[in-house]
Amino acid sequence: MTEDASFRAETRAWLEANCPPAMRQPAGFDDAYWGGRKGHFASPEQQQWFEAMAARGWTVPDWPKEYGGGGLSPEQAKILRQEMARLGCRSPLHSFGIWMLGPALLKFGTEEQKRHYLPEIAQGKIRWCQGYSEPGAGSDLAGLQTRAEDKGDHWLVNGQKIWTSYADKADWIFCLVRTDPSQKQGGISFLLFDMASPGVSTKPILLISGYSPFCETFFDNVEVPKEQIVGAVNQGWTVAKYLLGHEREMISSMGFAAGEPSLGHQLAGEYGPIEDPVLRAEIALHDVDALAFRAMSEKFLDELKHGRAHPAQPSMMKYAGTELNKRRLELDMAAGGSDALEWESARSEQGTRPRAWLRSKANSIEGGTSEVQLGIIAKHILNLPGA
Amino acid sequence: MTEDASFRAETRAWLEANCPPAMRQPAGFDDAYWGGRKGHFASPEQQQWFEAMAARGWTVPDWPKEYGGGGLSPEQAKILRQEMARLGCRSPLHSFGIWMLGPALLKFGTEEQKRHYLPEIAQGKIRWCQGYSEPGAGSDLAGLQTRAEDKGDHWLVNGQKIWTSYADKADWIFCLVRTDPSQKQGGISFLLFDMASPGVSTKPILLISGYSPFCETFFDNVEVPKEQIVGAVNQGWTVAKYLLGHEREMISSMGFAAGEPSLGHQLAGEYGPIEDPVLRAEIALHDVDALAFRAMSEKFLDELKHGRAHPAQPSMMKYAGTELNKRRLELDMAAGGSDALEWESARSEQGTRPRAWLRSKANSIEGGTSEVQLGIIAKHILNLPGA
Amino acid sequence: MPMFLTEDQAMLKDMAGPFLAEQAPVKHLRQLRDSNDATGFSRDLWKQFAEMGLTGVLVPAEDGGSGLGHVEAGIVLEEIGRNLSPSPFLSSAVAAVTALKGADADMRGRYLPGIVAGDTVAAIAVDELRKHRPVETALRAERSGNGFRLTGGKQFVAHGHVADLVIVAARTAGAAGEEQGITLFAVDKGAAGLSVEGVRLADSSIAARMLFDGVAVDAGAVIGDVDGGWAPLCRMLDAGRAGAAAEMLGVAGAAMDMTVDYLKQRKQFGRLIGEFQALQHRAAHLYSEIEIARAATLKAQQLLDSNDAKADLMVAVAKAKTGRAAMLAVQEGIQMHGGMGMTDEFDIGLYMKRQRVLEELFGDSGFHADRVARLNGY
Amino acid sequence: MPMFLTEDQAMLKDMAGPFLAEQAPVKHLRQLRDSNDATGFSRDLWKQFAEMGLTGVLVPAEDGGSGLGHVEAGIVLEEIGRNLSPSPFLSSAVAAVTALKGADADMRGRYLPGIVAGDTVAAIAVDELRKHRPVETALRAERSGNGFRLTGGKQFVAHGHVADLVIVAARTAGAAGEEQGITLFAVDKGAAGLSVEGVRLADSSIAARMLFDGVAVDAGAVIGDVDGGWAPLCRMLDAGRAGAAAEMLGVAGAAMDMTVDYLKQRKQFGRLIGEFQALQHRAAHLYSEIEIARAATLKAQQLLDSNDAKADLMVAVAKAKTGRAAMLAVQEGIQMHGGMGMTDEFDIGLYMKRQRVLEELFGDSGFHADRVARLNGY
Repeated sequence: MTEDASFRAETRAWLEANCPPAMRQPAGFDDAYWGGRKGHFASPEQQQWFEAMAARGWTVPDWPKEYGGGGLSPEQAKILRQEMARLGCRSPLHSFGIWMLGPALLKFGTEEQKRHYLPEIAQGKIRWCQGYSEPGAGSDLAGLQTRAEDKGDHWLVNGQKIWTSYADKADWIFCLVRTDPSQKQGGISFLLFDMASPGVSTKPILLISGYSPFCETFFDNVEVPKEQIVGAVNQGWTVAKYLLGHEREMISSMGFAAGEPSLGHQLAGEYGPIEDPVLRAEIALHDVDALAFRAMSEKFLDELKHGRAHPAQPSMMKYAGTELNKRRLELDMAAGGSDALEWESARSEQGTRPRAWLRSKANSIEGGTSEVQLGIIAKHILNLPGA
Repeated sequence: MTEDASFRAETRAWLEANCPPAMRQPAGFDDAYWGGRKGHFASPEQQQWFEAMAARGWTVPDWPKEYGGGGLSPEQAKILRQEMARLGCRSPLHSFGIWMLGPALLKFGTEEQKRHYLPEIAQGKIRWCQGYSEPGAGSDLAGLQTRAEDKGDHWLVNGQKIWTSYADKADWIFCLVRTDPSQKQGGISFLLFDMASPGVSTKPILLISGYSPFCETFFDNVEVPKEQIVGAVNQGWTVAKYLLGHEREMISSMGFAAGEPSLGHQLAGEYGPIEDPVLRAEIALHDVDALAFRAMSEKFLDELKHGRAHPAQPSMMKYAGTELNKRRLELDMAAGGSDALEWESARSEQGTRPRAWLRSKANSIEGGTSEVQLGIIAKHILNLPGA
Repeated sequence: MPMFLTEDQAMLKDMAGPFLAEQAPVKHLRQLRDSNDATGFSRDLWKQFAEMGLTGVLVPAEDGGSGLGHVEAGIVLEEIGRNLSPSPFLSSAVAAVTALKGADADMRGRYLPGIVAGDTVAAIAVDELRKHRPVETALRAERSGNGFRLTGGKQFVAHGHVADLVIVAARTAGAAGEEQGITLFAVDKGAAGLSVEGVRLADSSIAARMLFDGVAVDAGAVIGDVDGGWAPLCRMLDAGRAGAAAEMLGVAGAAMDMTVDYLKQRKQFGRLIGEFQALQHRAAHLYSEIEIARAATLKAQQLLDSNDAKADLMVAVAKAKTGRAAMLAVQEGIQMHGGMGMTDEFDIGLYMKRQRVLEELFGDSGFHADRVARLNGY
Repeated sequence: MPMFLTEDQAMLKDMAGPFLAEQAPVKHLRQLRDSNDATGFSRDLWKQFAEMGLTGVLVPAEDGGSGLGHVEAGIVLEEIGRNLSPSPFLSSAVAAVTALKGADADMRGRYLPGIVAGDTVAAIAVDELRKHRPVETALRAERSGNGFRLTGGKQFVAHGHVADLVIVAARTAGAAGEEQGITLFAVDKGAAGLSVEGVRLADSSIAARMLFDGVAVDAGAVIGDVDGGWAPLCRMLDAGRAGAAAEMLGVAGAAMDMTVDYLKQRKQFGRLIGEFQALQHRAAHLYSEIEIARAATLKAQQLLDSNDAKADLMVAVAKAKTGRAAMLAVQEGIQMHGGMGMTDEFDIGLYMKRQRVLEELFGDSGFHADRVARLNGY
């Protein structure tokens, strides 16, 4: 047996022994365990599963062991993913620390920062949120206004963030701040600080879906220790760009390859044959695009893995994938007809369907609007002038 | 009987007596009589019909009698159009002189010019062509390069035009030339001259449809008498803008309100039921748009007639109508399948269908591209900044 | 008939617009929603409709109304759409009135005065499944004594939870899928055996699911002819469809206006976003689509008012075209508002929700595109 | 199998690309067209295909070919599409070879060497009406002595006017609309009772209309089983469809490239038109669509090569998606070229014409979208 094959066999056996059956059922995004000081487990099985995985460092299987990771090779990490997928294992820990801050620290953090922050993330002790967008600067991060003044022994942070996901539930924030108002991108730094610091307050934003996953976050003379900066002063843009690229890759690689690509197949299972001929045709044309996009996702991941993807290709994936998903949910609403309009009934599970439809409208805004992605493609792939 | 009612009765009787039955059949654009020095009649009936109409000034029914027109009131002209439509009478004379130059002369010409040129147009004696576009200036007339130098007793014209419709068949040209290179729109004048002048040459442009309705037209030291200018020197832009607006109105009011708006109805008549379900759905969605656009055409004409149309509304009509027509012909090709691909066979009447399809691609380019129209709407109707 | 508003119609618009903008602007909808109002609209407002003569817009003068037409009803509905004003106007004053106009004098006398007075709320119960397919009507109405007993279910009955009167399409003969054998009934509130569940929809309006468990009605409850209900049902639905198109025009117009305004205010990358050509072209395209939808809707209303044989085709065109245009308006609206459009604080999301409900009401764009195909013989 | 080209495949691309760009660029098509060439392609070029081993790309090694797969055939076809190179490669080396591969040794020996050598041109005769509906095959093949007599018509037979061999789908049992009862025949050039009319199409290629007036073939002309031709017919068509998708990818890619180049050169209103954001966004969208089509086509080819049960679904996806993407590419190409794009002098119009023919070949996007729906159970 090759080394990989024996790793696969061991992993499979371990997962079968340690992943409780309840953790092999699909879960919604919000059903997950998010860790943190205020984290709580929805069930004993969730706790058992999290603790078993965390003990092996498998919440972050490919991070180095010295930072609390599993220390797996890329090939082993892939095998673990495959085996988890085979059993339908849920992710043991949802975390912006894992998805976003961790990769940035691994690349730009000091040794001290890595040893301090990464294990906390791996063990789900600290829940992080991201402070990028500001009321005046959505797609345009270069225009951000939140100030961090150098006060000798600390930074003094004043300003306001928006779209901070779960800021009201997070323990710490990684945050872009302006440290030099005379520059644009050049004057931005990447700070880390505790949300419990005096002067930090949050206010959830009610969305059209009726949910409030985001907050406005206010900083009023927040003092941040000098060393809590990632990368050099005024070099936060580099960190942020890396992270945005990583996020785009993550969104494009996670979000769209999974699930049943044929909406018509799913709907026919739920409702039976699609009788309206025009709706059926539109669903068929959608399904052509969705099945083609699934092939694209596969191709993109293969290219990414082999270092063959164009650096701007994640923009294309993000653009196409989010626009497709919006269209899918429009058709899903059309197929659901008046049943799908119910907002509060038990029958509709409190309007899961229309809320998901409304939620999808943010797909093409968050993480860089479709317009921004198209501009990136025009500039970096097509090399169009002045793009 | 009211005056209008008696005019209608007389007109109907006269048309029935004077319009030969052969001239009551639909004709293609190119089957028409275009007049001019080289003009020839395709049939005795065509000649008879033209001469009968021309004798009454009814080639241009609403032009004043002193300029060779019919002198009809707007209401009478409308009655004439209605009665001609009722009988299916063909237009007796196709002419850019009638459609384009005439209205400009009526508005901007001197009395002498009107008396000289308009009756020639009305009688089909002179066939005109339009010299606007240049190789470097398609949508951007302000950039035009053809020079007319003031040589005291004449203008000396040098340069090149493109997209001159039927320049090889025309007798005279109305032409935009640059009389002041130091200005942009301000330095343009509107000249008239004989295509038989020494130094004028034309070269037909072969189009993707296989037809050559347009020419490149070259001016090599062409001498044009000083008085053959419409409007003041350097004020040709005003004339041209008026004419372009008029052209857009004409295109939007003529081109799209007529005919069978339901493509599906037409196709079902030709081929029987549309069996491919996706094609049928796309045709149905097209027909929704086409029938809605027919209502829009009617509304636009009513508003135009009553001075209620927004001055930029022709841009909207031009944009929507041409894009719709392109879509229609794509669907027409799809419905025609491999039959519609035949290019030269007698069966396909030498490829009428695919040639019309390819011809339609120019709809959204000529007379101001769709992009130009959208820009006009954004600027003049939506008042968007910097548009 | 010229394709623009007559002077009288323009006056009606000048009255209805400010009235709704003042009495029932978006804030009014928010209040009803946030207080979880169980009616879903303001009965006071409905009374004001009556005082202004709007409730009777389609009611003939001899029945106490103003005897106007669908163009006029559409003017009111467009303003309702523009302001997202919750109101039973569409179901009561347009759809139900259209059905009742074809009834005998007895029934007209029973119901129309109440609607005109703003006392009666009427609802339309046609759909039985999640999609609008009136020809599939299956709710049974069986002869019983002097009358009928109704058995079956209805859903998506706007205002059905508070309606004093429900116009019900039922099957007295034939089978689902057949036009023949449908009968329209007027069923009063609180009839024995009728259970009604009000359901809050995405746009905060309330529609009912209704269960008819052998509901007894007498012969006088029949509108028109027994088994011959298809034609009056179609007339009622077409009135509702043209009305929904008009309301969607208001939704689309308001969504476009607030979006274009936003483009003129919001800066990004140091420029007003309205300066970006890609957005300009999309906004211009949207304008064009809405204008065309407006023309189609006006044409449909005019043809309804002149009892033209082609009215059904044009109503289908208007509902489908306006549905698509309004969908584009709210989608582009949300996207161009960026993150702010996703917040409940901004109004654009409320327009998207309302549009989705109107799109579904009386058949969606796909349903009507299919009708356009059928009516054109393919 | 990773979703990118292997080293060998990349080498093939590096060979086929320059070969076609040099030997059969767009100018070559123009020469054939302007000289009104009656063959429609260059037989010399076809010989060169053979010398480079391309004609036998799908022919098993034991039959003298290179035994490669649909990915490799697609590489060649994409370059054919990119250069608009007229060639019988798709019909002969892809579709016909796929059919013949399933035949007995006798027939393989009779035809495959000629194709591999570049001597034999093979054509596919399936369509009988203006739209592709293979299940509607009605051309009759009636038993007659030791063989069959074929009676009926075929159209849209690419290269049929010069083909040495025609693969014909005929009905030996059942009725049009049934899968069962179809049989594939290999019919030689010049068979008695076969009349062939070459028809010049919009893209200057030539396809044949064929009339079979009791054409006699012997039993050895049957490919596979009598009445069991549906499966091999589908295999042949799917090979052709995946091939057409690959060719369309080349058409789309070249159309996009020349358009993007034009955007970088052409000035209007004092700026390069490629600076206009509305055009940038449309070009970026087009890029995205073509990339996705490319992935779908590669996936379909890989599934065909691995005999995957889902290959038919993915082939339908690839044909539909690439058809739409390529249609967008040529439409945007013409529009962005402005007036120049309308002239015969510019190449973009030739791409639009070729795309229209490829779109129709072996079923258009609508046909394949419908197949996707059926294969997904709705």
